[in-house]
Amino acid sequence: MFGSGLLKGLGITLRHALGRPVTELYPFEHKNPPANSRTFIAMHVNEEGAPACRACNTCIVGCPDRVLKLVKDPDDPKRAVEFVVNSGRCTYCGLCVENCPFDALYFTQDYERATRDKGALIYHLIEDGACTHEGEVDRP
Amino acid sequence: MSAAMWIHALLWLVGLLLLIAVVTVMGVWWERKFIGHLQRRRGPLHHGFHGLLQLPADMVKMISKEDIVPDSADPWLFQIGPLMVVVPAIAAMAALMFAPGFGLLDMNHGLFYIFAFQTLLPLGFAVIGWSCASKFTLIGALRAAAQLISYEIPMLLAALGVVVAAGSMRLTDIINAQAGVWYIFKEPLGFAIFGIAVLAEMNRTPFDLPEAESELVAGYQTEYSGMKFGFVQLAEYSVLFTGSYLVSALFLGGWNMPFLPASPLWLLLKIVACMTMTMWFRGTFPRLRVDSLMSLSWKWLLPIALVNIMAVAALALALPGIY
Amino acid sequence: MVNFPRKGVEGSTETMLLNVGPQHPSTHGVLHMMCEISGETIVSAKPVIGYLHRGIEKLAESRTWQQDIVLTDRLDYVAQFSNEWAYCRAVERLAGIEVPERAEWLRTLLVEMNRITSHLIWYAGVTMDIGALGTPFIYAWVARERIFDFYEAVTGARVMPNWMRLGGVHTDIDSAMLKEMRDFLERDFPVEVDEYEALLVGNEIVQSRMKGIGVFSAEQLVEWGVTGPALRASGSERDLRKDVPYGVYDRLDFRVCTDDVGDSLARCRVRLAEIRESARMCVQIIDGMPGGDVRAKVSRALKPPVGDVCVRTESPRGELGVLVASDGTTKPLRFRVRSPIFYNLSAMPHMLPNHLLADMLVIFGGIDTSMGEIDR
Amino acid sequence: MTPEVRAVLARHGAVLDESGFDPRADVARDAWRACAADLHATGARFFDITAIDRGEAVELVLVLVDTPSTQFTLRTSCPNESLRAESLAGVFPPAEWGEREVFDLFGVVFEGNPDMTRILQPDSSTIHPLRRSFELEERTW
Amino acid sequence: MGVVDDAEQPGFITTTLDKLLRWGRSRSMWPVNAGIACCSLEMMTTGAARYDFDRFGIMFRSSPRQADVMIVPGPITKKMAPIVQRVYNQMAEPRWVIAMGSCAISGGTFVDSYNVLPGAETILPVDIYIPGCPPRPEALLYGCLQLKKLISETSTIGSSRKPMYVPPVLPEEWPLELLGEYDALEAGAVWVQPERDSPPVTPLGDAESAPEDEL
Repeated sequence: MFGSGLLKGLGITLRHALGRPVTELYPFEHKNPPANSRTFIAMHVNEEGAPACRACNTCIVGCPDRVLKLVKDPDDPKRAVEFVVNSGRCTYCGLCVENCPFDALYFTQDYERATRDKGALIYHLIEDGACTHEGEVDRP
Repeated sequence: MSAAMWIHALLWLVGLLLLIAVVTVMGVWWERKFIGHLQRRRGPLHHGFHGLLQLPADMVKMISKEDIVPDSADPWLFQIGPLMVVVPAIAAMAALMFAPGFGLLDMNHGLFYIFAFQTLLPLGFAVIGWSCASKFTLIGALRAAAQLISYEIPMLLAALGVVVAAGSMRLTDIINAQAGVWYIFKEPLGFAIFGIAVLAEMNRTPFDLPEAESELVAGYQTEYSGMKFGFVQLAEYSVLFTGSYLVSALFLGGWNMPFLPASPLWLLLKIVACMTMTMWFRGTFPRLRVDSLMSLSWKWLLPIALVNIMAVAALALALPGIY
Repeated sequence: MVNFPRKGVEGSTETMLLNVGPQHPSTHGVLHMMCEISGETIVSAKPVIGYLHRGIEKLAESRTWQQDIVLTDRLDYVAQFSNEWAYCRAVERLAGIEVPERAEWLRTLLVEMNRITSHLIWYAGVTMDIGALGTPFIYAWVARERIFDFYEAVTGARVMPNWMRLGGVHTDIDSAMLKEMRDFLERDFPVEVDEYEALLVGNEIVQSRMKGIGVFSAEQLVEWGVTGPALRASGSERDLRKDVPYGVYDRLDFRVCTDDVGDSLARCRVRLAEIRESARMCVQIIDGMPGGDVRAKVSRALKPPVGDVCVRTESPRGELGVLVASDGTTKPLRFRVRSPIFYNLSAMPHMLPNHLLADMLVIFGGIDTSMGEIDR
Repeated sequence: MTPEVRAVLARHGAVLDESGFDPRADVARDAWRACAADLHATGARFFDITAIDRGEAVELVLVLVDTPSTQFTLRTSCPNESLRAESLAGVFPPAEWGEREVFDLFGVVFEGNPDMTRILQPDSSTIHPLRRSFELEERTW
Repeated sequence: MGVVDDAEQPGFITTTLDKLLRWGRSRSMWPVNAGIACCSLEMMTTGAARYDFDRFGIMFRSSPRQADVMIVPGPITKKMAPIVQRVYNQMAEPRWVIAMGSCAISGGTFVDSYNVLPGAETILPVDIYIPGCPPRPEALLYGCLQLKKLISETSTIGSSRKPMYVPPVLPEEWPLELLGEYDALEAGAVWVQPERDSPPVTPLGDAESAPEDEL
């Protein structure tokens, strides 16, 4: 019959209208992404509180977009004074975390980092020798 | 005109304008909410209780938007365009009767008056489309004009069937004549044709070619920003309200309900049901193509509408008591 | 386009140049179609591309072989796994790298699931074009979200997985996740696909809009360089998974979905059938998945031997060819992507004349463009 | 490779080399269009036309599919000083866009192509990026 | 008390009107439906059922005239720059720009390419930057909520608004067709860089941090 397809379509949409919506109320129900989800990177801290990075440049060379920047300690080539990641240009491919021989880098579960000025997207994971914690997140 | 008539008319005018404002605000909210749930999502939710404050926010924002007049547009027609659509839509509501004797003016040619103003709409759309001087609005306007004109004739003929049955064009007579059996059961064919034709008059899916999102960006309203866009939406929802009123008054028995005392509440329920039906169609059906739209009207609806009138007239003559 | 404006099709009205511009709700990205229309019928159409030309092929020449995989995701950003696999297969064949068994099975699984999500985006695009206000689009997205959660749990990112490596894959999938996805694909997903079919192919209005529109024979399409589901809808059996079996396709039993009518509705039926076929294949792959490691030892400073190779893969949109040339250094000499939609789109000026404006979107939806791969 | 393709290549004096992954045939530049037309006559399906910059010359590569499971490449090279070649647009319709892209990115002009303009870059662009002479400058650290 | 005393001490009516306008504008942000590349996928996903945009009154409008927010989801190439600029100029005035994804923020992985502009900031005054490649739908929603906060904090009195029309600011080596002030296309005119009267007002950041080095 001519209208059977149309009526079936209406039936489907009505069944969904009366069914339960699948919306997740994001800002009020905050769900963390799965464990190995590639979001923003951060630096581990080894047992005596110093950053776990050994300034071996593997991640700097391995990064396809040259997004990481490392400043070595002049007198101790095994220690990094400054480690900068420009997450405004990073493509979150995860090669740095994968290539690091000392597993110093890891992925935080945090993705709420929209900002009003571009400068805030340059994160100094190591600042003059010490690990900086990730910025706190202001809920809207 | 006596003073009482003036006051009555003025009060009803303010009442009608308020009615349109409420219809538009609640209509847009209910449409976004209903189509949201149709699509398994929640629709406006966080601003006000279940999004009720969403529409006032849209209104405030639209009022304060910049009013752009493109250089290549014809300034005068561009400004008048939305008015030429809103004025007929609102004027057509003057003849609506919500209860026996409860209405602005119970004209004995009420139906004729409503259809007279509905025929002005294609002119308004054509003016909007032509004055914006953009290709998309031009195509949208010509489509709107062609569609409205070609679907008016089946609508009139189907309504003629009802007028023949009720014997008068006064809305209260038509509705009172349906106290026993509604005309939907006496003239099912007429109801089908009238429903399809009114759907096309209101530019609702599956006939919403004038504002075809996918082909013509936004159809004839492409160039409108801010309050002009608000006006066009106001006109769209008042035409939707008038269309739903006509379907519920002519075929669904207006304010009388079987086994229950007659009251304007039933009329309101039927109007809301008809509007929800159009939203249900809008959420489900795709859009017709232009030539199949035209062929549906001229080759299918028109002949069947003529057959319907002949049948109704013949039945009215043959067995006088049936209507 | 040369002597414009010309007389209309029947010589009645002058033609009008309508720019279905780069920013348009239904051009699936930044495609600019210059149509010359007379009234509503299209006299001639000329696609203008290049609005998303990021120069990926030049960028790939300044990165090592391993780092280029990040770029391949961004080629056809809707069918990411098949781009990665095409590139990996080309370089592995050039460098003679042996891929472990389980990696081949995992790759085939993720590419077939990617075919489902890619066809669901095509489905959303087509229903939006014919005006269904996005209801089928949003239903398709519910199933797609379910598969995207699986991608994120396995590869770490939803849209840009960067999961394949030269010589295998980055992470393994544990059996619990596989089991859960198998149940979804075997039980709930076919029910959803029946719904999609009812909303699109079953609907009379859609049939009136698509039946008999854009009918092209297989020979014509081959002549114009069209490949993939658009060609299979005209009766041709060309499917690289059967012609040049790679991965584990020779160990799976699946049929090539074809249709012999060749109009736009047939193209829709073929793609919906391919969604079902891919779901069935995924279930077979998960059942037959062997154990073993997932990645062969390949040094990051890989230096393939001098020479070049062109490898063809079946992407959801057609035959995706990757030509990789190496001059013995750690950086590729040439990385050429033969995009199936680039040549499908080149057939549009032959397909569109004397159809209506509304038909343009229906025919256009038939070849399912995604601009990332056309502009590279 | 099917025997007819082999015969056509032999007739046009193409140097056949089957040692690589796929058989490749090098043909002189002036026999490029005639050989392609004959190959088209034998039923070989057009797959892709592209170019590789070998430093002193740009090598044109035409990838054709003779049987569904096998493919072969027809190659010719244009020295840097005269980047010209005959267009295959008449023989293979999709080649028109392929050649426009090779012109856009390499600068090889194809005579006989109906619309020899840039396809990917804006028309106002003056560079041919995929040539080795064009260096990408690294803008940031 | 009057409606507009002067910009410094706005009267009672002006402040409440200002609060009402800010409330209205922040509650109904209509983005223009302009998908450029992979980030437009995540923009569509945010519009779909699971992370519904419509909950916050964010509804996609296909015509730039009726839109307030322009989300730039992808890299802006040389050929696309005049189109994006034109769409921005066609939008009605209280309008904002969200740079979504690394490509729109800074050119992302294609920043060295010969055909990609280093970020949407070169041709548009950007308000909110959403990092990610592509950012998750929740991150886009979080960015939109940040924009909502920005709008409700931006006073509509006084001249803190951005310039009406943003003249093209591209270096000469990318000659582009010059488009008219709004959208009349003057074919053939080659673009000559006019002096910018004033650099676009840097967006209201909480910390006016100077960008350390070339980004």
